[in-house]
Amino acid sequence: MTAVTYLEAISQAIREEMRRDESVFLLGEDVGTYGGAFKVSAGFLEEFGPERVIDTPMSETAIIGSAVGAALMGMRPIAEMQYIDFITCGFDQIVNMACKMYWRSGIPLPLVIRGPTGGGTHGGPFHSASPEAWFFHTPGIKVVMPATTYDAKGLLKAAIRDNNPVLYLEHKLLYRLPELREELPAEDYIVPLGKAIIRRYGRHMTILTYGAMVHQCLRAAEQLAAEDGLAVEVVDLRSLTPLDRETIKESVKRTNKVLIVHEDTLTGGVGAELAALLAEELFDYLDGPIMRVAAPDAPYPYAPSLEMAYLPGVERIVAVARQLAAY
Amino acid sequence: MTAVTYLEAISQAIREEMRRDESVFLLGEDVGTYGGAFKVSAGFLEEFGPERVIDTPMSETAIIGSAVGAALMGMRPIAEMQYIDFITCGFDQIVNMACKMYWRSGIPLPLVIRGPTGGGTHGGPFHSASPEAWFFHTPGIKVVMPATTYDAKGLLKAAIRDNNPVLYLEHKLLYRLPELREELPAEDYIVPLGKAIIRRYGRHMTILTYGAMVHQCLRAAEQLAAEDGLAVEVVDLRSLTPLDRETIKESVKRTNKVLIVHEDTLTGGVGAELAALLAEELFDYLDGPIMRVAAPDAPYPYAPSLEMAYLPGVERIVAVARQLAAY
Amino acid sequence: MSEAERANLLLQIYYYMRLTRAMEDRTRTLFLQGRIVGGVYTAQGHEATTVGAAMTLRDGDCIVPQHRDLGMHLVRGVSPRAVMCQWLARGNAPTLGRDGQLHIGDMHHGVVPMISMLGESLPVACGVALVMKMRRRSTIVLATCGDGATSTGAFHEALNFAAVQRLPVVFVIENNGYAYSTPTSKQFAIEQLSQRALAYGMPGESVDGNDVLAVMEVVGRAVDHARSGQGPALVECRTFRVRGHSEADKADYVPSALREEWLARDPIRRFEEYLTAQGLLTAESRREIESRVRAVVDDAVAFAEASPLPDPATVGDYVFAPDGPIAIVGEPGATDPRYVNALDTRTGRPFCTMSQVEEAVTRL
Amino acid sequence: MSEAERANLLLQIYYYMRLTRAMEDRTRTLFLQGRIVGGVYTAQGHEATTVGAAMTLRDGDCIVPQHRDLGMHLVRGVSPRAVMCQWLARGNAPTLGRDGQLHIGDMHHGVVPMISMLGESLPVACGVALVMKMRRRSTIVLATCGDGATSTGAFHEALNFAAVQRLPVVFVIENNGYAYSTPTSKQFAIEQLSQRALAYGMPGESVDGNDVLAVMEVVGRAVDHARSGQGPALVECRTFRVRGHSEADKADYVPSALREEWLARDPIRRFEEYLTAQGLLTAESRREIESRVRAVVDDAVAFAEASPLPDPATVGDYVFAPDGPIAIVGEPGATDPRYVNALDTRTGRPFCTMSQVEEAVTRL
Ligand SMILES: Cc1ncc(C[n+]2csc(CCOP(=O)(O)OP(=O)(O)O)c2C)c(N)n1
Ligand SMILES: Cc1ncc(C[n+]2csc(CCOP(=O)(O)OP(=O)(O)O)c2C)c(N)n1
Ligand SMILES: [Mg+2]
Ligand SMILES: [Mg+2]
Repeated sequence: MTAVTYLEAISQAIREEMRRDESVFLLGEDVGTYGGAFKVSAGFLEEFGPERVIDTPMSETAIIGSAVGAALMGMRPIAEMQYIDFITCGFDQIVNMACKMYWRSGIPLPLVIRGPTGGGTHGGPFHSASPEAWFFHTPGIKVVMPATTYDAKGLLKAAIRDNNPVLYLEHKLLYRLPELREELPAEDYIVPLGKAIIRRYGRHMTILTYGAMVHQCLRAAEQLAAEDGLAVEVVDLRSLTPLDRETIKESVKRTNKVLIVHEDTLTGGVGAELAALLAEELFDYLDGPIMRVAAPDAPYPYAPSLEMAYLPGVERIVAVARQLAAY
Repeated sequence: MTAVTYLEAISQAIREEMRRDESVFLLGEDVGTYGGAFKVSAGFLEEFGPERVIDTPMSETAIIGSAVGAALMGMRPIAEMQYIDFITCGFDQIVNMACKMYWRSGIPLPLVIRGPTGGGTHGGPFHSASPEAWFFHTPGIKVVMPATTYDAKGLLKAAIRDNNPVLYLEHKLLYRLPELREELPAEDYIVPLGKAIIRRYGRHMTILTYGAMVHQCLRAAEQLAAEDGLAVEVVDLRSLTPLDRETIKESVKRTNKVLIVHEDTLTGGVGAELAALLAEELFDYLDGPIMRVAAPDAPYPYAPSLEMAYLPGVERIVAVARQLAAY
Repeated sequence: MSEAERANLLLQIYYYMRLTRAMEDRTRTLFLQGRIVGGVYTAQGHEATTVGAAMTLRDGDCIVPQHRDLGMHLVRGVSPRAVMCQWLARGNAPTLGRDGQLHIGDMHHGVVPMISMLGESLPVACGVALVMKMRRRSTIVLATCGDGATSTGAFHEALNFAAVQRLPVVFVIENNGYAYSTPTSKQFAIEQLSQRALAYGMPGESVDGNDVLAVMEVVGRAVDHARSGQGPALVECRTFRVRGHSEADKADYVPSALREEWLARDPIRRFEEYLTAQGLLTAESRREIESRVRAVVDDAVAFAEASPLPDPATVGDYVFAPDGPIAIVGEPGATDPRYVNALDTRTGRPFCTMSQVEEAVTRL
Repeated sequence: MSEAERANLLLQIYYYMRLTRAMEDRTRTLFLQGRIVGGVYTAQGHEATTVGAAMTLRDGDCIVPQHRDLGMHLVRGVSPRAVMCQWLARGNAPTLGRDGQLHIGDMHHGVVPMISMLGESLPVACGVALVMKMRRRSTIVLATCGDGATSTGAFHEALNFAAVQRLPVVFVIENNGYAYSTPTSKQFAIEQLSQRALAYGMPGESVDGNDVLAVMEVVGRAVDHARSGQGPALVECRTFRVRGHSEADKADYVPSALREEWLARDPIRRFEEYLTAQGLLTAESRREIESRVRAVVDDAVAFAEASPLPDPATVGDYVFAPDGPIAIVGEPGATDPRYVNALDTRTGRPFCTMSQVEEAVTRL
């Protein structure tokens, strides 16, 4: 068995689910002949034919709307956004049509919307989106964001098998990262939605994070251990909705200090809710302010020099963690 | 001079700005002949003619997009969403076209998007939206939400004169509320964007709120004063972006306890950011957990019995405030 | 079809048109009495279009109706009781009081629930049709929208996608002259909305939407086209909204001569005259139908009024569907209760938009 | 126009076509050298369409270009230096390094900055045209999109709104056979995209997009129509994307015979042959133009490479525009520096997309 990339894990998850279940199919721009802008579905058209791997016109509303219609019929469509940024062109279908369907009608909507998220790839303001906060705030859709190759596959399989709309956000910076190559189990597995994982244990503080930032935080934790003797716990949320409040709270009860890190912009981001949750429910356990590291409240910039300054990095995480530790 | 309603204040603001400045114009569905679904622009067509009061087809993307184009030309368009719920159909124009324009190009975009927001009017899941959190999280757009008749006029005038996209959220429950009738100054005035106001002073706790909930909170504060002898301070944020962090922090420094109330759903709402801000910057001042009262994480329901249970009301606010006071 | 069968069919059509009108008249009364809160949309004058279009369908077909399509719901077997429970926001309404109006559906009976964002149902119709095509069915989807909704981006994306994929879907535009207060002259710059078909490469026809037999013929042709695997078709039914946009709208922006003109073309009266002239409708059969209609409406209202209000304690519930297997709708065994989409898992009971539970009262 | 004027004009067109090609060739080299990061879109084969369409415009007109419209930018006076600063993401680029590619604009020179969401510029074009109509100007807007973008809801809403409002806007579709890897057969089910005009009640024509004079004639006709106050018009320019979608795309999904066929119709070579046959282009004038083109491109690249990178300390800046008066663009005095939109308030300097600052080098 060979170690595969994060991207291959995604590809495997879809392929295996399509083999396992005839109700699973894929639609989106350039997913067929081309195999997807990032080649996630390379070879799928040949294997599954044009009815299960559908090249659509450039019509995000039609893509998501058709997926909703198919899900109403009991199929399990996977709608690809070529870049997740374009999800804004199908926004109404998600927040008004899909998110409220089961609640209103009792008809389940087993539907996955997925696409490449995040920055670090010089994509500029329209190809680097972290759209999770909009949907995290919208009841009726699950939101997941894998940080590892194992999770990429397991969470996607769980998303496909879920009976609700799931927004599956894959981080394009991780797609082919050599360090993320992993040997995956030969047997079928899922990573359940709604379960965080502690990537590193420590008693001095908890870092709550998700997506590509998990790796920055782990690096920061190592540096803090080596240089400051700090034992930093790193919690990878994996799912934003449902949010694993238990794991979060248990960790903070042990460490009593919290740093929240995300790539998305600060104000009104997912980190705000994490802080609010803890400031409300764990007030007595907190031995210091709840700190956040996130992108500034500005659109995502193109020039590499700006991009570097925009993205939270190890240096900033370490600096803020030191402040918090010293509190 | 007679006391006018919240709705009339909105109407006055637009009319006066259109008289004052030929670059101001209004477009949207049924704003002309009909005078708007809620009659905000009744009589405007007669006064300003069809080129400045434009009845559009049912095309939210074209409405907002055209407003962007006109703003690029230096006009000050006001785009009406018939109900703010339909803003989801023009979402991309706002978050990608409008919000990033000045930042990318240096071209200012003096543009107001406004519409009836909120619940309590039996509008059901598609006519009761509180969409502020999506835009609060999106850099490049200001977001305001008046709670009083005076502010409705003053904030709208400030929004129209602002050189940026402004989302002006009028609460339709307040439109014709007799208690909100107010005599307005004869002279021109604005309420500056980004300034909160303390509606009621008190030293035992701060309630942070905005929109129609201001009135629920004031009623709760009165009850808490009468029944519990508690002096509750009520801060009406008025603007969400820019957020008046100063006023918020000064109040909390004095009261040391915070309750946040909004009509929008809880998770990832504006209240989360308020809590996060305080948990980070005012940790030492807090004498108790930061509590939140908001709608449950579910879509907005239609049946009056459900609607009553869904909306935060005086009873719940009082109950939570008592818990907090007793902490 | 034999003479007798034809006579029967025509009377059935007449019954549904009358039932639709009567249900809406009663709904209006309930609204005026303050017993329905929120917006009430009715469709006096649309009955030939809604009933006629729906009469062209078969078992397994699916409708994707909009806010004025009560006639379609009724023809396709949606229960008048369910409709009245919905209007009165009862706890046993199809949406359990979560949503209002005709925002109801049930896939096992081929009805897709609409949302208020008009136009947005059309891409969903494509998805349903896509599955029919994948599963090699000979069923079709009938999706409607108003003249107003043709201006939405969703309309365009749906019609284009349906054409490219040759989906079995018929798009029916109910052009009733206005979108709220906005006349068609402020909505589009073409004569007939069926011309939109030219932009997609599908057949398009316009028809007098107040002539039920003409509607059946033209929509029927489009349905045959779609059913035969040749892809989508577009039909514009030209009718008129003779009342306000909602029951709260006096609609004084509509020139009264125009309204009068269309009132004179009332589709039910026209069909009555036709049936009478053909000797198919007698004073007696008319009385009989009227009393049946009244019984159904009375029953529906009584049932709804006796129904419980939603339980406020459930206000945070039903946001997510439970785990478990999902059936492909329309396949054998799809209503086996082990499937999460076989029964309404919110209540554990069958989906309640359909009339078989009350067959005796409501079916012909 | 005199013979000499005509000859001059034709050589000017030729110059712009060559300049466009040469700028893109150089851009590709920079990309291959790793000096441009992110996606690079070029438009070999589009030059007759982009240059020809833009040549029909006058002062005060406005373009709303998309990602392959470098030719339009250049004809309308956008500076090659600005373009190269943009590609190289310099701190003095029109977007100050915030955005890449041709996402640049300057309203005082009639260029609306695009975003990546294709189709979404078209409603914006309507807004610009609306202002021209309100201000009783005889100027027009030329807005473009690809075949792919015609499938977006924004396309539909914009064309319909323009038609209803009779806006002075010309929509040019650059049908280059593909949207990324998706051939037109998977995008729409009609023969010619100009048929879309029938759905809106505006004139529509298709033209050979590789024949610059034909493009000028047909787009010119549409521009005249719009300028005369008769409302919008649609033109489909039929061309081909002979390279990949981006420079990172090998495009092996394009049948090579098809690509060869279109390569043989290269618009620049065709125009060269025409000019040569007409005796307007000699070996000498061609050399002269080539050296001018090369000088401009060299200058632009040198200028850009010598330009500073954006200052990382500014990463949170420029999210909101400052207070102050705003001028209506195109009115007398609109560039008075007291207006917030007269100068680029991010830098306090004039907007930097336009070439007057470097006239000597770049203008004919
Ligand atoms: C996307 C969207 N925008 C705005 C509205 C508000 N609205 C409700 S009904 C209506 C007019 C609908 O006109 P039409 O489609 O012709 O249907 P009709 O009511 O005439 O049957 C409008 C603008 C809406 N429902 N959906
Ligand atoms: C709304 C939207 N969806 C998806 C994309 C991703 N995308 C970038 S270019 C492209 C194809 C564009 O095709 P076309 O409009 O024909 O322009 P061309 O590149 O052929 O000139 C796609 C799908 C996008 N830019 N915008
Ligand atoms: Mg209508
Ligand atoms: Mg193309």
